[in-house]
Amino acid sequence: MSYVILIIALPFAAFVINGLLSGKIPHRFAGWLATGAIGVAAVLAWLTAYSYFFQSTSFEKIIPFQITWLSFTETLQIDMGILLDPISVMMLVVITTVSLMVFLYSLGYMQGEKGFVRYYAFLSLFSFSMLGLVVATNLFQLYMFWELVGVSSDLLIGYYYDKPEAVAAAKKAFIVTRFADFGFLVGILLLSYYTGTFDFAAITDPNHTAFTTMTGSLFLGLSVLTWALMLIFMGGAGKSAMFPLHIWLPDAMEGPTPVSALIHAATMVVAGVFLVARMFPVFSFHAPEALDAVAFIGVFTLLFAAIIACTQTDIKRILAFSTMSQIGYMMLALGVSDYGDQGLGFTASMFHLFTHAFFKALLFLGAGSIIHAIHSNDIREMGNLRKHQPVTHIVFLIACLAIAGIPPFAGFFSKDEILAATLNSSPVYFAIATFTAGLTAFYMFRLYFLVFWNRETVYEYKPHESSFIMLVPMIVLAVGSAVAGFIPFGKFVSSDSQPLHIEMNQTVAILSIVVAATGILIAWALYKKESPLSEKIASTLNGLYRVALKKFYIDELYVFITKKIIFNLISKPIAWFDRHVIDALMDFTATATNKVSAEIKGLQSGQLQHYAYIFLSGVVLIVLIMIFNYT
Amino acid sequence: MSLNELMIMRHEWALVAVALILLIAEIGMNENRKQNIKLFACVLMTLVTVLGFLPADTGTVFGNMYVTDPLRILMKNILNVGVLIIFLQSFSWLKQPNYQDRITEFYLLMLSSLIGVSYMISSGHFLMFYLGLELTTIPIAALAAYEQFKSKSAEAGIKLILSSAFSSAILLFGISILFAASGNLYFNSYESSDSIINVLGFIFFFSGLAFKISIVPFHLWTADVYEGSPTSVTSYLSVISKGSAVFILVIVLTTLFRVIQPMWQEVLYATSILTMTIGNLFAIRQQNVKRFLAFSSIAQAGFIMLGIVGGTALGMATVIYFVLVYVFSNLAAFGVVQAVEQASGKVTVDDYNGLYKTNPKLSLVMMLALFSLAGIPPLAGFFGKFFLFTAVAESGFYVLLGVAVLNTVISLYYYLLVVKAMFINSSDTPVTAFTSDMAMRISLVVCSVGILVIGFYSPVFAYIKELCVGI
Amino acid sequence: MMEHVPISHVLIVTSAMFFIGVYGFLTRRNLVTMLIGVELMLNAVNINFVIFDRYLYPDQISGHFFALFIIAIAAAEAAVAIAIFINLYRNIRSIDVEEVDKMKY
Amino acid sequence: MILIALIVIPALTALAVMFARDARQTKSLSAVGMSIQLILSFYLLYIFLKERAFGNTEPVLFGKRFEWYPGLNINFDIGVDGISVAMILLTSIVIFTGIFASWEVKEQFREFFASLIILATGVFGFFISLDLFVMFLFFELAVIPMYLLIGIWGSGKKEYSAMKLTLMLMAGSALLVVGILGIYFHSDVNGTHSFNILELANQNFSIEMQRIFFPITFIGFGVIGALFPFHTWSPDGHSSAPTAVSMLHAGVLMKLGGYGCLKVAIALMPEAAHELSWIFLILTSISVIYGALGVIAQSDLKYINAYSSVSHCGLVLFAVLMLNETAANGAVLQMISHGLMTALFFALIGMLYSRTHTRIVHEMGGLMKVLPFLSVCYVIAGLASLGLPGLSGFVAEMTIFVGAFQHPDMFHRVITIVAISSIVVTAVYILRVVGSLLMGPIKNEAYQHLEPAKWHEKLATVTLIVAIVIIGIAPLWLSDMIMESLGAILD
Repeated sequence: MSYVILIIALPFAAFVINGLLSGKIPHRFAGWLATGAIGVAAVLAWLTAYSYFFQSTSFEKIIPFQITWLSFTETLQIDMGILLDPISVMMLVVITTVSLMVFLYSLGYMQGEKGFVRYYAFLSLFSFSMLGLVVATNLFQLYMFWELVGVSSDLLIGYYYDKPEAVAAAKKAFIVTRFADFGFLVGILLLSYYTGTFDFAAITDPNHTAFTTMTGSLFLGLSVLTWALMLIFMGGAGKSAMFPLHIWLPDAMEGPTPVSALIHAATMVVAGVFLVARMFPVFSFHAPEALDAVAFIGVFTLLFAAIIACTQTDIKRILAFSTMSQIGYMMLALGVSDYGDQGLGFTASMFHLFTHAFFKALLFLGAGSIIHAIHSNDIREMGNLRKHQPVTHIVFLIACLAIAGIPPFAGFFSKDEILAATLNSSPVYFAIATFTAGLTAFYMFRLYFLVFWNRETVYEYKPHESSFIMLVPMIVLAVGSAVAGFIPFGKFVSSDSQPLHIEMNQTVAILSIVVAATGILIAWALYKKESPLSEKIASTLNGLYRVALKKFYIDELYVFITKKIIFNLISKPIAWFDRHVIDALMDFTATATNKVSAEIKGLQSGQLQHYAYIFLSGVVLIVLIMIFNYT
Repeated sequence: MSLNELMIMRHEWALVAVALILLIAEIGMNENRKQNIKLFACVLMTLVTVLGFLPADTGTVFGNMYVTDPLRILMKNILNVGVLIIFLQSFSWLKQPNYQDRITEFYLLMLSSLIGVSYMISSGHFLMFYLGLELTTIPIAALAAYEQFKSKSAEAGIKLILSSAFSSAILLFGISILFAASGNLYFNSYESSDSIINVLGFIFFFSGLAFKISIVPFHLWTADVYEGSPTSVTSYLSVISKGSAVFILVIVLTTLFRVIQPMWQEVLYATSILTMTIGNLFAIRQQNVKRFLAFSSIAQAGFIMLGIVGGTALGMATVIYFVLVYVFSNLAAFGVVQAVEQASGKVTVDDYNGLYKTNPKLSLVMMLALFSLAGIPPLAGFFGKFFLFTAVAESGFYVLLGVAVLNTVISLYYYLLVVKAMFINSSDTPVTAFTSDMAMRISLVVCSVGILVIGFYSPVFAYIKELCVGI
Repeated sequence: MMEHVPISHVLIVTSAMFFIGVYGFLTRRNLVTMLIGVELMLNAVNINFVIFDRYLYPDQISGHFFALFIIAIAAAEAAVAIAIFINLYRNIRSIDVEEVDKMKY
Repeated sequence: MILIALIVIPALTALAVMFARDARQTKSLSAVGMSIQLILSFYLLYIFLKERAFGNTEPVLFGKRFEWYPGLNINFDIGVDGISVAMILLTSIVIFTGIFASWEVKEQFREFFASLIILATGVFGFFISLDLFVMFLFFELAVIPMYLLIGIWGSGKKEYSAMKLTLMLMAGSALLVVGILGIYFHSDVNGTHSFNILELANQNFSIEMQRIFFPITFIGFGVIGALFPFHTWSPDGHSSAPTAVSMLHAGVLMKLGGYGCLKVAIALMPEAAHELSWIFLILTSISVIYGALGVIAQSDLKYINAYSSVSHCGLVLFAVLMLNETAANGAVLQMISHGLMTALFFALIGMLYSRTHTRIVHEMGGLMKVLPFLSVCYVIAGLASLGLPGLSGFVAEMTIFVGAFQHPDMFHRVITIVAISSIVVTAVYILRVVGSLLMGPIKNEAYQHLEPAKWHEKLATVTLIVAIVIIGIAPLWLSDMIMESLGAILD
């Protein structure tokens, strides 16, 4: 299976070529080069998946390639390698496929942009990093690609670098995730300190002896291992935009829309989920508290984001919050999951990750198609677009149905499994998750109706259907969104790599369909036609509405902390302190010397007799000292 | 007196001969050709210097009153070279019409003083020492007042002659006490003891000598005299007379007063700290370059003390090595000062602003000299200073070492001020570009080569160290 | 006759002389008087040398010699000093030591 | 022989430059000299690795001894281990690029290039010497030209900065004198004292002696390594210095501190290092955090980079004090990595300044549009600085953090976490600068017509970037080369 390395190498090669020759090669060539590279990678990824899942009987961890990249000590070393196991193979497929779609789509979407080559270079870099991340054989390799993913996504968010909002968004995204990664890194170090290795093979082995030590020593009531895992999860939460590290995601929508589809829907944001899944055995066996934390954060975020999504008016931001919410589901599923036979949550989470990638990417691409057509993000400026963009309309509807959880679309199956898994573990979480399913349906269809139905708006540009090259990927993804749910996922992906048989929980399924339908109906009632009802509801819930509209003022809180506290109360004082205390102290030694020098100048009075007097005093003084000392 | 004895005293004889020849030449020479006497003097001095380096017997003359050995010969040779350089540097100064008819006077007085220095170095008896000392000082006092139309010159002369008279009175008082203590004034058979009377005598004696080296608190005359005297005389004072006094102090301390070593160590410890610090503190705020160099040379004296404090052979070797380096460095600095003064009459640090733009070579020499004085590698001063520190550390005086290294930082500050003036500052009225005479250039080249080479050429130090093993 | 005078008496005299000389040097404003102060100090030393020779080491004469040399050198010194005084006087029309302070600090 | 050549070539170049006819000749002489030096350094690397590959496990290779002052047992001892080779490479790259970065120096060009190369000579000498005396000699030789370089060709309050920098560094070297002599006189090698660090390494100095001289030596080297609170020369000095000098100073000279701390202070006095490391660890972690936080409030590009250097160099000393091989390896890697990227930074700042005539961040903006090449380079430097994988900074920082965190003592691990938190702050300030400097709309209309990067500027920046990327992508050879030498030092 050594061709797997090509999956990773090809996008990298595309990045290097496009990056170095940016400005010297024609746009079309660069675009097709990158697309071709990722296309081949996608084919190889599917091949890999085929041979991994269908040609071998057991899903062992395979390492077809590994080199030592940097060695810290005898045992602690960073390897660069490729680890194939069910989740990584699944991720390979998801990433390459969605990437390919986005690459294709971008050929149309980004046509004529000045930085076209740069765009494809960054996009290739991103794909490379993301692929490297999922096949990492050890925690540190994962961390490295994790960082690369962060940076490349940032470069893409800040693609329109002359737009201050885009720059600010990139900055914010980087800093927030960086902060999370700080936790991640400390977590890695803690873990490696005890286990003496970064290797997944060792640290995901529940029988590793170090874990006994780590669970044994407590810190603030939790075991060291729990701390380590929570810190690692902090990194995951940052990338996956879990509350309270989510604030960068809505802003990140400043990037080009295909970028959002790739990064902020299908791939990067689920890296956190992937990370927890990767470390799942340790979580499950040795740190249930950490897993509880994952579940709690997941469930909180899914509700929180969904509420905000209901109030937003920017099409991409709505999708961003919906992404947060959906990732919350995945986290929740992981958090409530057990290992082995009881590992429904794990499988559900991965399944949802898989399906979500399709329909969310589709939603974003659809949004992109709309934005491309009308040059605006604001849903209040849209309406009745189904007439202008029939294809987009259809695929968007499919995606909406999928995310709302309407059978037979993909989202239904995966979400249903999640709900079932949650029910097994915590009724409260189940209730929240189910309610949010309804909320999801509501806000998605609010979006859908506002954009494609509702009133006819006067458009500055005549909306038109997107070009063929943009439609193809959307259609492909729509097909995926429609049918992906029928994959017997438990057979392939499970917490212990043993096939897991999953029975559909009828009660849960019906409940979720009912809830989703209710949500859709409410949206239909409110937004199908232009009606004052929604305004009224908003004003009745004035307080909550405003708070939700302002995203619960979390952004303001961050600004307060960074600007007011860190900048004004720490940095500025430090800068001042450095100049006026430390430096002044150094300068003081110089000025003091000068001062003393000026003070004692009277000694050299020019008076001969004065000199002689001092001379004599010197003699007498020495004599006195001698007499005093030696008698 | 046998020929052998004559050869033993060859430095002194040669100098006396030169002085006499010059005197005769002065009498016999045509008024219009007086200028040639400078060249003549330099040639003779060169001969004397070369003669000094020739191998010759060592031994004692005058019943142990006069002693010579390789170390002393080396010291004399170093000082001879120094004087030769001073002679070369004084050419343009002596060209001035005011001094037209007094040129020989300058040489005669300076040679007399040098003869005194030689005798002082070779003295084996307190009387010889005293005679040498006075012979060193008195002509120089006259020379300090050489510029008869400048009141500053007269002031310098007065301050020098009276201070030195005062200090030699105290020194003599010390010698008389020492005489009372032992009844013997020969260096080689002097029996020292740690009796109080002996210590008392030592302190008086030491302060008289310290006056010559400009050790704080006996240094106050230094700056005034350096500033007022003609630059050549200042060079002489700062290098030759200081160097010789240092040398004799080394000899006296390590031989005569070995018994009371703990006591004089204490004295030197304290005074060297005082000297370095006070010298530096005063040097910081000087505007007049000569005065500035005066305080710098006081600080240097403090550094020299470092080598003596330990009382070890290594320490003595480092002191002599340092003096050698110091001769070249300081004379280079004074040479530049002299050249600038003669060309433009400017003597303040501010006047040096922008000197590099107009006179790059001169500025480079000055920078070399100052960096060497500051102890910056790879110049000789670095080695000199580092070895002094080595000597201090050898004796375990780490606190003293700490004070000393901090003082090098302060000293670097003011040396850099001058460098800054020359290289960085700009001036509306810089010293105009000029060409010094050949003699000055030769002297500066010699000094620069000395500064650059002595450090790298380690046999110099090895030789000195070997000579110092005895003491 | 000398034998009846104990050495301490003589030493008291010479010490007194020495310090009177010092006092003179330190306080008199006239340069010439200051020079006289120095001479007084030197003379004290001279007497010291002679006395030590006579009382402590009667078998040698180095003290006497020393005294002789000091007298000679003192004369030379005085000559040079006075020459410089005259030079100063020509320049500033004064031989007051307190006016000899053009160079300071 | 090659080692001798490493100091002779720059010395000769400096000399030749002084006699150059015109600016053109000056520059080409310097460039040729430093190119030879660069090639020589790579050749050194090659033969070093070859020797090692053939199983030569001597701690120091190509050692040569020339007796110098036999009376004091001072010898011109030279030789290199992996660390020195790495540092020599760094130095030759930085000086090579420094020459090209200062291509536009018009005023007193001969003196400028000569001083610059003399400075480099000092640095090369420092890295190859095995004798403390010689090492110290070269150390001071490297420091002093700085005064003139900043004082004459600098900008802003250059005289003040130059004086402050020189005096503080010299005060540090003054402490070194005490330290070196203390070590010397407490050593006993076959009955004599020794300056040779290889011989000294086998000495068992008493703990009392170490307690006194370890702090002195460490602080002595620490001053030039920007140890808090002795770092204040750095912001002023760097901001006033001309481009190439900042490059060389921050890039190489500050590394003398870390190198010295490791190879002299710690290697020779390990017991005291163990005992007293906590004090210095606190100081260095203050450097790391405080420097980084200090940057945020700065608005002058050079100040920003200077404080960031304080932070990064603080990390070097921090790692050195962890006293284990991994962390020390990280320290050396960090020296190299920081050397390269800070040189790149300063080069770029100089290039930007020569066009915009300001270094205040908020007065610029949107430069990416008009100066794409330089801006991209700046972004790469920034990414290296904040530790992006694939660039050298990541390798270095991670090695440090992993190494430091392996320390068995709880205190050390906690303080490591404190140091790690600097990566967040670093990200903040780097992005802040990149954001407002390069991104966004163009603030000043006059910047619409800035001159694009010239060939020599491109050469300088590309050389540095290539080095950064190579280390970032394939660090193993370097890390192994350093690691092999560390065993002998930290044993």
